[in-house]
Order: sequence, then structure tokens, then C-alpha cells
Amino acid sequence: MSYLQLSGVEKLFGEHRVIKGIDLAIQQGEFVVFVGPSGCGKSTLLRLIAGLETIDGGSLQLDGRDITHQPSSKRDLAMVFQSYALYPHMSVFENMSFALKLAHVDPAIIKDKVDRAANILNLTNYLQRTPKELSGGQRQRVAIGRAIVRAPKVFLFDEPLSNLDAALRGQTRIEIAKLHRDLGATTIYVTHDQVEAMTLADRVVVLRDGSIEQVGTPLELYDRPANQFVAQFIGTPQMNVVEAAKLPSVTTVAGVQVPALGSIGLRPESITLVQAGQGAVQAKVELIEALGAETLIYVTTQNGAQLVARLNTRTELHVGADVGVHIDADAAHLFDANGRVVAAGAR
Amino acid sequence: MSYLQLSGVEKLFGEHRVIKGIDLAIQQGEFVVFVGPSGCGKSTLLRLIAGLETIDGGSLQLDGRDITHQPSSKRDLAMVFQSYALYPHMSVFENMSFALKLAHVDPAIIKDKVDRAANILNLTNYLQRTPKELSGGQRQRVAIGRAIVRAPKVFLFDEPLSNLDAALRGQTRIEIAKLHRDLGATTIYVTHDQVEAMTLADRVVVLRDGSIEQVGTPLELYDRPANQFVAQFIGTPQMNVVEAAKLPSVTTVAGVQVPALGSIGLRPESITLVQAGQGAVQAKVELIEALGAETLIYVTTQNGAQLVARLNTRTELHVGADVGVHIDADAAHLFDANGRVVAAGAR
Amino acid sequence: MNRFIPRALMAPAVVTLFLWMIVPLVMTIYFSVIRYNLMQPDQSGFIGLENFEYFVTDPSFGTAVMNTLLLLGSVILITVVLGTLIALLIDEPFPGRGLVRILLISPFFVMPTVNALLWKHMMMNPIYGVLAQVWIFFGGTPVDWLTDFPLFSVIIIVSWQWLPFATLIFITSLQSMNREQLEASRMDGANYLQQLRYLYLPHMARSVAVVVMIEMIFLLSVFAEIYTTTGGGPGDASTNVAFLIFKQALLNFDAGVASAGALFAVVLANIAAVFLIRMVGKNLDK
Amino acid sequence: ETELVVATVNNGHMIEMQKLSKNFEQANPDIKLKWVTLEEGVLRQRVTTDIATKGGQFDVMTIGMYETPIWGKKGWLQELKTDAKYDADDILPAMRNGLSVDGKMFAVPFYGESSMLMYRKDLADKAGIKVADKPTWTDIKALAAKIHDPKNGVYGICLRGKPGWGDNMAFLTTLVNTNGGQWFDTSWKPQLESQPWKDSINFYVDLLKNYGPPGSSANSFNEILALYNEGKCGMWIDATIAASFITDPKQSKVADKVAFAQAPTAVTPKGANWLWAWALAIPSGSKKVDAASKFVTWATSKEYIELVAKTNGWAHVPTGTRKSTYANPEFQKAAKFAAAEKAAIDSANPSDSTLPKSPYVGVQFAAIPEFQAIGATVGQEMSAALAGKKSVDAALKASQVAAEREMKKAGYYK
Amino acid sequence: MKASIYTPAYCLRTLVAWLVTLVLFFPLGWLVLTAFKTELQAISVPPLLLFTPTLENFQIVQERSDYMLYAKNSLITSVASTTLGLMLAFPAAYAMAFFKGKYTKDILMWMLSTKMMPAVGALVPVYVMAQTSGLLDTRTGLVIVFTLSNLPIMVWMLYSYLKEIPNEILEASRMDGATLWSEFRYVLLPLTMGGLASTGLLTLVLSWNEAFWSLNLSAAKAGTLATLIASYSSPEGLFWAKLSAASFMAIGPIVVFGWFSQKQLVQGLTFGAVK
Ligand SMILES: Nc1ncnc2c1ncn2[C@@H]1O[C@H](COP(=O)(O)OP(=O)(O)OP(=O)(O)O)[C@@H](O)[C@H]1O
Ligand SMILES: Nc1ncnc2c1ncn2[C@@H]1O[C@H](COP(=O)(O)OP(=O)(O)OP(=O)(O)O)[C@@H](O)[C@H]1O
Ligand SMILES: [Mg+2]
Ligand SMILES: [Mg+2]
Repeated sequence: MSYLQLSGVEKLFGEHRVIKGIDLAIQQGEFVVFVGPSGCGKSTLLRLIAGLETIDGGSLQLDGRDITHQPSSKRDLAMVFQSYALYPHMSVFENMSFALKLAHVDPAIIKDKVDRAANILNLTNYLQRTPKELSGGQRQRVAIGRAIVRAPKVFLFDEPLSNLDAALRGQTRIEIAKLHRDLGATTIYVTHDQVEAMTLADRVVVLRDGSIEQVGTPLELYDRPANQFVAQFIGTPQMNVVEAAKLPSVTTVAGVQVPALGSIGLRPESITLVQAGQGAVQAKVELIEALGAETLIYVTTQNGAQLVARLNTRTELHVGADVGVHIDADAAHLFDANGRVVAAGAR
Repeated sequence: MSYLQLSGVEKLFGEHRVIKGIDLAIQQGEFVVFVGPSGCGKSTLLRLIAGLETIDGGSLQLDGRDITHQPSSKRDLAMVFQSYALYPHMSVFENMSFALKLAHVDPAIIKDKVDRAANILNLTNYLQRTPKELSGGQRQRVAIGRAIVRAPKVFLFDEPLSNLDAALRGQTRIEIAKLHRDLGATTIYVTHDQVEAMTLADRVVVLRDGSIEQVGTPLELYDRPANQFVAQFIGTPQMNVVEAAKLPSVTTVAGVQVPALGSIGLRPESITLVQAGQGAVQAKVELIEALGAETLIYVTTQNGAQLVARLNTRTELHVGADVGVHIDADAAHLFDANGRVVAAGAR
Repeated sequence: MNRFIPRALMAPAVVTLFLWMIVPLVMTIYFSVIRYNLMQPDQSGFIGLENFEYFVTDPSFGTAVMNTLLLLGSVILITVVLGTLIALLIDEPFPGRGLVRILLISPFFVMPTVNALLWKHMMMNPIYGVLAQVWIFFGGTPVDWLTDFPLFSVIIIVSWQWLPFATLIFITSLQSMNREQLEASRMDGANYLQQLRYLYLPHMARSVAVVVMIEMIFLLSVFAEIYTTTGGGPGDASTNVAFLIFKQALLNFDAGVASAGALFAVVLANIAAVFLIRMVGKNLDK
Repeated sequence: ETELVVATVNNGHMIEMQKLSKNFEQANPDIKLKWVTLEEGVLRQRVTTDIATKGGQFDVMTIGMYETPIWGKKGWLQELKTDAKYDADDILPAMRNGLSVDGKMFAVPFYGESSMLMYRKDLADKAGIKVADKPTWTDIKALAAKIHDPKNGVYGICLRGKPGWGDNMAFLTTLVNTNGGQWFDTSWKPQLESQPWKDSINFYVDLLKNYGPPGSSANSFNEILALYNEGKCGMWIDATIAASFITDPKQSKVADKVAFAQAPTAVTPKGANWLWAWALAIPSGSKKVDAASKFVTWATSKEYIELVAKTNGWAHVPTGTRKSTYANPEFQKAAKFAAAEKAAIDSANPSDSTLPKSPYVGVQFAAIPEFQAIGATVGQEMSAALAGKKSVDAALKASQVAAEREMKKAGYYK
Repeated sequence: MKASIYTPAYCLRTLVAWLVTLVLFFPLGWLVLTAFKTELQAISVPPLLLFTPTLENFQIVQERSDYMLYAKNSLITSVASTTLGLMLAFPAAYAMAFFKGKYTKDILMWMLSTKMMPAVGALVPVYVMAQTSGLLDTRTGLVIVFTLSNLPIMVWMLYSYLKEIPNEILEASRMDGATLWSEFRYVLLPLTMGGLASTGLLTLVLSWNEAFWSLNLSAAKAGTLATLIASYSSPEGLFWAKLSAASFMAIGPIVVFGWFSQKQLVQGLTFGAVK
């Protein structure tokens, strides 16, 4: 049996059905990431697991025990909040030891545990400071430390990095990954940033409007999205999705006929720009973003389709130039009128 | 003569010399980005130009006029603040028209100008709302709109995107780029996010500790950084910089002998992982980040040097695997003990 | 922006306040060193520190200082503690919360004299007062509040007036309590009392500071309530410094001694201020 | 048109005058009256501050028998000269003396009072005791013991206990006087620790403790009046003015059961009952002396008394000022306390009210500026003694110290 | 949560809250009741809860003293001193909040400390000053005194309020070409309306209830409602009902006003205590 089992979990806010019967099995030690657009219910689902909201339907089992109606203080989970929710008047040490203190753990043991966690998180020198004397990244680490110290059965993270700036976010992401590898703790992580999802997750759960769209490893989702929604949600820059009508040159993908009202999905890396006149389609360069190692080129085809191409080299092109677009139809995805995948190129 | 000319501009806060004699010439229509680590004086420099702080030394000339001691209301510049600084009690329309109203512009003309700006920024439907009824991205656009409407001589932006979430940031970045292309306005843009700097700037000014480290186009900075600081500041993931002693296999770069106490800089894309036993150095895989289109692999060499390699393909490697590292010494940078560039590989 | 403008803007308030303070102060200092009794205009002349000596050696002086501090301390304590409890009680919605708020706030708008008269006559009168009736109803002997517990009675009266103020500020403060912190503590296993101890109270520290500060300003010179109810007695049991000065200024018409007393009160206020504002100021600066 | 600002105390008679003053304004269309009606203590502070700083806010002041001689001597008040029609000789001599300095009248009495015993005839009868017309304190104590019946809500005796020189000290001074004591001896030394004081205060505390209502130390005129009207007091010694209230069936449940006698005496009858008048005066330097004197003479004239009688009945006229009032048969009929009141007033002599010779004027006070403060402090001490917060000796000792300080400060002696 | 909000704890809480409220409000309610009793009913034992209300007391009060004059004085003095106070306090608070100098905090503390001297101590000097300048018993005199004694609190409240306004908004307006006046008129003033309102409300209440100075510096012309009370606590005769009626009339307007404005008042009363 799985470690954490959600069966038909539902949540209503008034009339509004926010979580629509979620079934999900999470294994011990797994790192599961919930992604999805804003308002899709990621936080709510996490809070249901945490016991911060009451579950209106279905059940929740942790380690073989039914915890559907247990108060959160009894569930033995730890949560890291988006705003960190550090106790502002307590020192870092007090913040980290608060739960243990409430549980009447022996002070010597508390000190030991906190020191160990602080060591892991590089917080040893800051134990006496209060949160407002810390930088964003340090606060973040304290919030994590507060969770680690308790050695809970499951770690819950609700967008823990969204308050950090880009540089720090990248750095902390790596720290979290390492931490998970070292501690091997079961972790559920909410984010709407798909880079985080891709790099951290063992499995990614894509949510939309209170239901699960797809569950799988990051690369599964990248390569074999179940529908247009997942396809566009995963990967940056987004997958190019163009109405089939605008790309008449592509007729079959993996042996499947392109449906009339469907659309074709192309990752930026499966588009190559060639000399004007060559390639499947003709286009004009709209914008060039040279990032050093890679270059993103935004083009508009004669049919009005907007495409982004990713290059791993510099380009000689300039805005306004005419180019030909070569399409790697083998790597394309086909969606029907409802956005469901009909076929996907082999990768 | 240049359009905006800074000559030996200085700023003291109490005893603290925050801006240490900046000389910079900005041409009309140019998009200049200031980057640098937190606290290096980016905002201060911008505020000096804006007239929000008094200049303690040097002079400032705009369009041939000395504006060193003019109050900001007379300088004919427009600024977009990090926090947007929208007037919370005014509607979007009023926010955007405020400056014109103060200048006693004819209401009909005001309406016309605001409508045009709103149109460009997709704000037409929100003109009657107040800022708190808008999303972050929309507020951002209003702040920009407020600047556009005035058609000022120079646009100043102080980290305008840092309050937005990742997705929105990418999107707005592209909008700003397009806007600049359409309006052709002289723009000074402060950020500490180097992706923004790379994609937006005609020229990037790298600041450090109140002084200019280097000025150049984004790719100039990427390819020919003047020193280790700039090299590591530009590009993501950071350039690998390894003490020369830890990479004995690299002895000369572009014909220059590697200095004993210097270090070697390698962009992630100039490192290739090969089978164990092959390549210049042997290493162990520490972490793998598969982002779909590209893969980042963090390795530690036998000498203890930490390196990141960027792959444009998937990898079969897993954490802990032994690999050989092939180094493209032709693309390497050489720094002396003080971090100055001694030689750079041709690219 | 040059320095002139802020000064020009501050000037009207600072200058008028300065005059309002300095002119009476200089006059007070002047009066305090001369013989100046309104009833004996024929006696005058410089007498040095005699007025101070007279004021300070008043047999009631020590009691008055003690009573001032006691009144200040108790009212602050009562209003802060009860205010906190009430604020916590009505923090979450319940039927009629709006009305409760309005009723609770009312005493704050009552003028001190009315407040004192109301308590003295209608509540605390040992024969007709409502409290006496309540005591009798429960078979007790009515308490003669103003005689037997004069200072305590004054404390009750003043507290009643200031409780709404404290409650109001605390309610507002509680409403800004960070929900996520509360949730975090729930996950950490804290029960309500522990949340109270470790989260609510520390969160309210700043508002407590504000309440203490404002109340101190007003309570140091409580006068109307004492004058109307106990007249400072029995004996000097409920005489505070302000009342002692009143005795000199308006019963004795000795402006000299009254001025000396007022100066002393200023000193006392400043000691209290230094003591409290420093303590509280830390919280205010956050 | 002249506008007169009249400061007055908010007692019933004054409020009546305020109402009736419309008649005055009609008769004198060039004079307008503005009223400042204040509670006694506040009024005293206000007029004193004003007159002492020459504030000039009031054109007519209501002051008492305490202030008049002091202020008159200082020349702060306008001497009042009246015409024949006003008939100054009709004013009771005790009153006239009390409001004059060296034969010059500085205020005219609006109403006056002394103190007397008001007892419940029904209860005394039931106890089988006949109260003498001039009882002694020993008699009173015995009677109080007899009729004291707290179970049925009747207390033997009610006396003032609320601190204040015009409150408990007014009564206590008469008690001390009749016990042969005084405030100051001829060299202005306070006598608060003398035997008469000790005897009196011990007697008083003892009496009220045994036969008084609870909370006596907070009772003054009003509180006791309310108790008396509810039928809770067997006896009451207080201002004669009370008589008109407790005999008024509209307020009093015992209106038909009260009887009157002179204030009790002990060692000497001297100063056993007090003398007080609320009078109208004009500050010197006033620019509206003519209009003001027109008003004060109107308000204290015989015609005014008749006007009140006509409007409200004879039972409600201001008393204690004029012989003619007491001579009026209608008044005698309406006020059964008239005789007792007149006798009490006549027997009081502010200039000679103590057994040993005293340097001051006043029965229940000493007309010197320092007395207010001394009286207030001593009043507090006595109230503390009554409440049992202090022993009588300690309270008297503290009083003596305070009084000496005050007198020394004022320069009476080194 | 949805299951049943009427848990025992919830009911208990509601009950206790109402109980506490009623106890605390009782004295005031009793005052109002007493105002409608006759004097004998007012002191009856046991106290009457049910009785035939009478308006007699209000008539008496009105007959005896011109209520409208006092009310008018109260209204004029408190409104005028509030307005004047805001005019003085606002610029000062603005300067302190946006041009913070080395001594800003000290000036603020000093201002507050001026409020700690007992008014009685300054009575004689102030009385003499008022008299020499001819301000005794004038509304102008009272307005000046009220304004000055409330000024420190006003400056402090406005300061805490203004401090919360981001400097960047003002800078933005300067960049937009605003002069000091237009910055004030179009940006600062609208943004501080809330703070001004609640500061004004508090000052209004404090001025309305000010008793010491109004009693001592006014006589027949400028007396406010606070002085009206002083004529109803008579040492002769029964007066509770009349006193209650007079008190009711004196505090009625401000209490009702307070009820209506309490939301607004609370917002600014926090002195920046709540972030
Ligand atoms: N307490 C609540 N009462 C009513 N509706 C709520 C409540 N909390 C959340 N919702 C609604 O439930 C839906 C899901 O909200 P949730 O916070 O779980 O979204 P999310 O996926 O975390 O979004 P985000 O990425 O913006 O954090 C939203 O439509 C939201 O408006
Ligand atoms: N008003 C001020 N008074 C004193 N020091 C200041 C002031 N404003 C800025 N500084 C100091 O000047 C230096 C430069 O600050 P500045 O705000 O320009 O940095 P920045 O490059 O914009 O940093 P960030 O990326 O964090 O915004 C910092 O050391 C800062 O502490
Ligand atoms: Mg969320
Ligand atoms: Mg900055």
C-alpha cells in the first residue's frame, strides 16, 4: 500500500466545488509536486492534507492510518508556507524549536536537533537573530528548518520560493533538491513555476480547476503530455500550439492524419530557422532574445501563426528579416479540437 | 554629443560614498540597463538622474542642457517605480493623465493621449478601475502607461518587474522590448536580473560598489567580460570559475600561459561530459536538472572543482555516476589573481 | 528638496505648542519662587524654594505620589488585561457583534465628569446605588465603595472609561494577526492557550505599547474623577498629585505652591515618561 | 442695554429666582440677565479666581457668609447702600452683622439658615420620650439609642460625614463649640488637639457608629435628606432649610411626622447652631454697578418674597433674611418650622460663638482665607476617623499638623 | 466548518461576550433610564426597571438653562478647534514623516510630554493670560486652548498615518511635475483622508468632553455642555434624575456621533500600531 493515499477527496467552499474528487497515491520518500495555474486548488489540496481545512468528501490515509478527520496537530506533518509564517518575535532558534517545546521534548535533545538542522541549512550563525534581521533566503531556510527539526512523516511546501528573487530562487531550489536527497523524506510541493516542478519532482501532478489533468515524471509530462493544457503548461518557452489550418505543410504525425479542427504542438527546439525560401513555411522575425548560450527567436509565419524557435548558437538574424521555418514533424504533438492528444512524435 | 551625459557623478549618504564618480554617455533612443548586485547603487544612480536625490559631485547634461541641480519636476523624465507607486485613490485614467493635468494640457488632448497609451498597453477596458482592482501585471502596465503618456525625454525604470511572478515577468519583459522598439524612447532600466538585462539592453552597465565595472552590449559582456565579477554576473547558470591549480589539464588559453594563482572561467556550454576515463578531468555527477529542452549537470572533479555542464539533449547519466569532463579550452577565460581578464578564448 | 520646507511646515505647530508650553511654564517657574496667594495680594516677594519645600513636605505628598503611580499602574493593567480578553472574545464573528462593539465603545465618549457622577451616585452609593442593591440581593452587606475603597473605586471608574479605548485598539490589532502564523502553530501542535501565549500576545505588544503610552498621558493628570467622587479622601486615601495641586491652587488659592507642585508633576511625568516611553518606545519603533 | 452676568449656586431658591427674574427684566427693559449656575464648590472656585485676578467675568456674585467679611475687608466688594423702601433694618441682625465689615454692608442676604434638630415625633412618642425645646446632647444620645431599629430600616440619628469645610466641618464645629472648643486661640494657634475637640469627635464617631446609617462618611445634606424623606432617620441635625423639604408631602414620606427643636447643646449653648447666608454681592471695579445694585436689591427685597409667595405659595419663600417674613401670619401658617428657625438664627452670633475668646468671626468656620484649605483637610481627616480608617487621636493630630503648617505658611506666626 | 457552526464553544463565547458587554454598558444604560424617572423613582429601593417614563426632567433642564446655547458652544468650539488643530498638525506631521531628521523622534516625544502636566497647575498662568488678552468667556479662547491641548495627539496620530504612505508615491508625483501644493492637493490630501477623519473625530470627542478649561475659562457666553453638568449636581434637594437628564443631553450627541463614526475612528486610532 502507498504511504499517503488520497481517495476521492473533495472540498466545497460554500457552493463552490474547489476540489473535485482527487485520487492520488504517494509512496514513501517520494517528492511530488503539484503544479497548475493560479486558483486551480493547489493550496487548498495541500491544506486539506495538512488538516488546515476540513475534508468534505473522500478520505485520507497516512501510513495505514485514516487521518481524514484528525486535527492537524495530530497528523505529524510539517508545512512550509509561502510567506514562511515565521513567528516574528522569536529568534531563529525559538522558531525552529517551537514544535518540540510544545511537545515537551527535553531541552538538550531540542538543542541537538536544532543545531543539526541549522548545520544542514547553514543557519548556525543566525540562531540568535529574529526573522526580520534575516534576508529572504535565510528566512526561507528557517522555515524549512522548522519543518526538518520535527522529522515529520511528510513535508508540505506551499510555493516556498515565490517570495524570493530569481537568483536566490535558483539557488534555494538546488538546496531543496539536495536536502530531499539527503533526508529522503516524503515531500509534497506546490508551485506554479514549472521549472521548479521539472527540476525537483519525482512525479508531477498537474491540476486544473480542482481536478488532476495528468500525473507523471517531469520528462514524461514534457514528452508525452496528455493534452494541450499540460503541454503548454510544462516547458519554457511554452510549446508552440498552432491551429492545424495555419500549418498546412504538416499533414501526418507519427502516422496519424492531422484532424481538421485540431492543432499542432511544437516545442521551440523542434523548430529550426533556415534561409528564406527554404523550409516548410515562410516567416518574418519579430523579436530576438540572445541569452548568451541560447537564443530565442520569435517569428510570425505568412499564415499568421506565431512561433518561437530555440537556438543553441548565436544568430546573424535581425528583427524584420525573412526566414524559412523548418519543422521537425516527428517531434510534433497533435491535439484534437478538445485539446486532447491524438498523436505524439517519437522523441 | 551624447543625449544624456553623466560626468563624474558622486553621491554621499552621510560619510558613505555610494556613487563614486560615474561617467557615462547615453545616446538618444538607446536602451541602457544597469545591473549589479544588491546595494551596488543602481537605484541611487537612477534616482540621481531622476532628481529624487541631490547630486553631490559631477554634473548631468540632458539634450545639451545642464540639469544637475534642477528639481525633478522640471527634468522631463518619467520613472516607473519598483512598487509602481500608483496613486491608489485615482482611477487608471487619472493615474495616467495626472502629469498632463498638472501641465494644464487640454482635456481633449489628454483623453486622446491616454487612450492611445491604454490601447498600446491593453488597458482600455480598465481605465475606470482603481489600482487595487487590478492584477500585478496590469498595475505594472499602468505604471508604464503613466510614463508613456508624458512622452518624456528619458524613461527610467527601477526593477519594474521584480514584483511580478515568473510567468508574468517573462511576458512583460517581451512587452517592454516591443514598446521600446515602437516608441524608440531613450530608456534607462535598472534590474538585478541578468536575463532581463541580456534580452532588453542595447548596452548593459555593470555596477559594483558604486563604480562601473564594464559597459557594453549584452553579448560583448557575455563573450568578453572584463573581469571575473562581470563574467560570473552575466549568464545563467553562472560561468564556472575554477582555481587554475584544480584544472592542471588547461595550460594555455589563446596562447597565454595560465597564471599560477589565477583561475579559469568556463561557460556551462563549453563543458562536455564524456565517458569515464576519457576527457581532460574525471568527475562524479552531483545533481541533474532536466528541463526538457536542456539538461544541467552538476559534477565535482577529483580535484574538488565544482562544474556545471549544459546539455541540449537528454542524458542517460544519473547522480553518482563517474564521468569524464571534456573542456573546450578555446572558449575558456583566464583571470589573474585579482580577477582581471588576462586572456579569453575566441568565440 | 531643501531643508527649509520641512522646517517651515513644522513651524506653526512647533512654535504654538512651544509657546503654549513655555509661557505657562515660565510663568509657573516664576510663580513658584515668589509668594503668590490670590487671597493675599499684599504679600509678595521672592522666597526661593520655600514653595517647593512646602509642597514636598505636605504630609499627603508621599501618599499622593504613591496614589498617582498606583492609579496609573492599575488602570493600565486593568484596561490592558481586560481589553485583551474582551478583544479576544469578540475577535471572531458571533450574532450581534456589530452591536456589541457599539455598546462596548460607548463609555469612551462619556465626559469624565458625567462618568464620575454616574458611578458615584447611581452605581456606588451604599444605599441607593445599583451595586448596593446587587449586594443586598445576594444577601451581602452593601459596600460603601467611596469610603472603604476610595482609590480602588477611582480606579474602577477610570478603568471603565478607558477600557473601550484599549479594547478597540486590540481588536484592530488582532484583525491584522497573520493567519498563516496561526496555521503554522496549529501544525506545530499548539492549542489555543499556547497560541495565546506565544502568538497573540507577542503580536499585540505594539498595540499594548500604544495603549500604555496614550493612557499614561491622560492618566497622570486624572483630576475630575477624583474631585467629583471622593474629593481626595477619606483623609488623603485617594489624593493624587494633580489633586494635591488642585488643593493648593483652588482651595488655598496659593498660586506659588500650586506652581511648585505643577513643576514637580512635570518632573514626575518625565520620570514616568523616560521609564515607560523607553520601555514602550522600543516597541513603537518597530 | 446692560447685560449682567450673575454667578449663582444651584440651590432650589436660586433656581426659583432665575425663573422669576423675568419679572425683573420686564420691569427693567434696559437690563438683561445672564446666568452662570454652578454647583457650590465650583462656584466658589470660579468667583474667587475671578475676583482675585480681577477677571471681571461676573457682575453679580452669589457668595456666602464666609467670603463676605474677608473680601469686604480687602476692598474687593462694592459697598451696598440701600434706600428706605428696601428697609435694610428689616434684615435679621445676625445676618446683617455677618455680611458687614465695620458697619458697612458688602452683600445682601438672599436666604439664610441656621441649624436645628429635626426629629420624628412618631418614633419619639413610641419610645415614650418627650424631646425638650432645647435638648442636650446626652438626651439626644439616649433617644437615638431608643429609636435605633436598623432591622426595620430606621437609624437613630443621621449626621453629616462627607468631608468638606461646608459639609461635615460645619456640623462638627458647632459640636466643638458647644463642648467649649474653638479653631484658633487668640494667638492664632490651632486648637485641634484640645480636650473639647477630642471629646466632640469621639462622641460623634461613637454616636454614628452605634446609631447611624451605613456610609455616614459619605453623607452630606442631600444624602441625608433623601434618607430622611424615605423615613430612615430618627433624628437629623442640619440646616434649617431642610425643614421646608421634609415637610413637603410631595417629596417626603414622613412630612406629617416631623417636629423641630433647637440644636442640642453640651457645655455651653454658645455656637451650638450655625449661621449661614447665601448673599448677593457686586465686585468692586464693576462697570455696571447701578444695574447690578438694582438687581441685588430687587432679588432680596420684600417684594421679591411676596412675588415668590404669590407664585409658589408661602411655604416656598426664601427664609432667614427678613423679620417681616416671620411676622407674616400666612407664612407662619404655611411653615410650621418658622418659629424654631427664627429662634435658631437669632441665637447665633458669628462674632462671639466660642466659650474661650477667639480672634476670628464665624460660627461654623473662621473667616480667614486659609480656612478653606484647613477646613478641607481637617474634614478629610474627620471623615477618615468616622470611616474607621484612622483613630480619632491620629486624625486630630494630623489635622493639627496640617493647620499649623497652613497658618505658618500664611505668616500668622513664625 | 460547515457541519455545524453552533458548537458549544461558539454558543458559550457568544453568551459570555454579550454578558460582558451588558455589564460594561450597564452604567450608561442606567443613566439613560434614570433620566426618564421622577426623582423619587430614581432613588427608590429596590431600583425600578419598569416605570412610566417622564420627560419632566428634560423640560426642567431646558427651562433652567438654555440647552441650545451650550450645545451650540460645544459644537462650535469642538469643530473649530478640530479644524484649526488639523491645519496646524498636518504640515508638522507631514514634515516629520517625510523629512525625517535627527530630532524628529525627540520633537514628537517632547510634544507628547507637554500633555502630561496637570492642567490645574497651569490654571493661574493660563487664566491670567486669557484675561489680559480678553479671551475669558469667549469661544475663541476655548478654541485656542482645546486646539493646543490636543495638538500633540493630533500630530502623533497623523504622523503614524502619514508614515505608512510610501515615499515613492510622492516621488512619482514630483516626477509627474507636481509642485508642493499640487502634491499636497492631489496626492497627499486624498490619501490621508482616512487619517484626517479619524484624527478629527478623536479630537472632536476630546474637545467635546473637555471639562476643566471650559469650566474655568467660560462663564455665561462660551460655556460648553461640560459646564452644563456642573449646575445639576446640587447639594440641596434631590437631583439624580435631573442630573441624569442633563448628562444624557450633554453626552447624547457625542455618543451617537461616536457610534456612527466608530469604524472610521478605529482605523486611525491605531497610531500605526497595526501594520
Ligand atoms: N477560504 C476560502 N473560501 C472560499 N473560497 C476559497 C477559499 N480559499 C480558496 N478559495 C477558492 O478556491 C479556489 C482554489 O484556491 P487555491 O488557493 O487552492 O488556489 P491555488 O491553486 O493555490 O492558487 P495560487 O497559485 O494562486 O496560490 C480558488 O478559486 C479560490 O478562490
Ligand atoms: N537614503 C539612504 N540613506 C543612506 N544610505 C542609503 C540610502 N539609500 C541607499 N543607501 C545605501 O546606498 C547603497 C546603494 O543603495 P541602492 O538602493 O542604490 O542599491 P541597489 O543597487 O538599488 O540595490 P537593490 O538591488 O537591493 O535595490 C546601499 O549601501 C544603501 O544602503
Ligand atoms: Mg496557493
Ligand atoms: Mg534598488
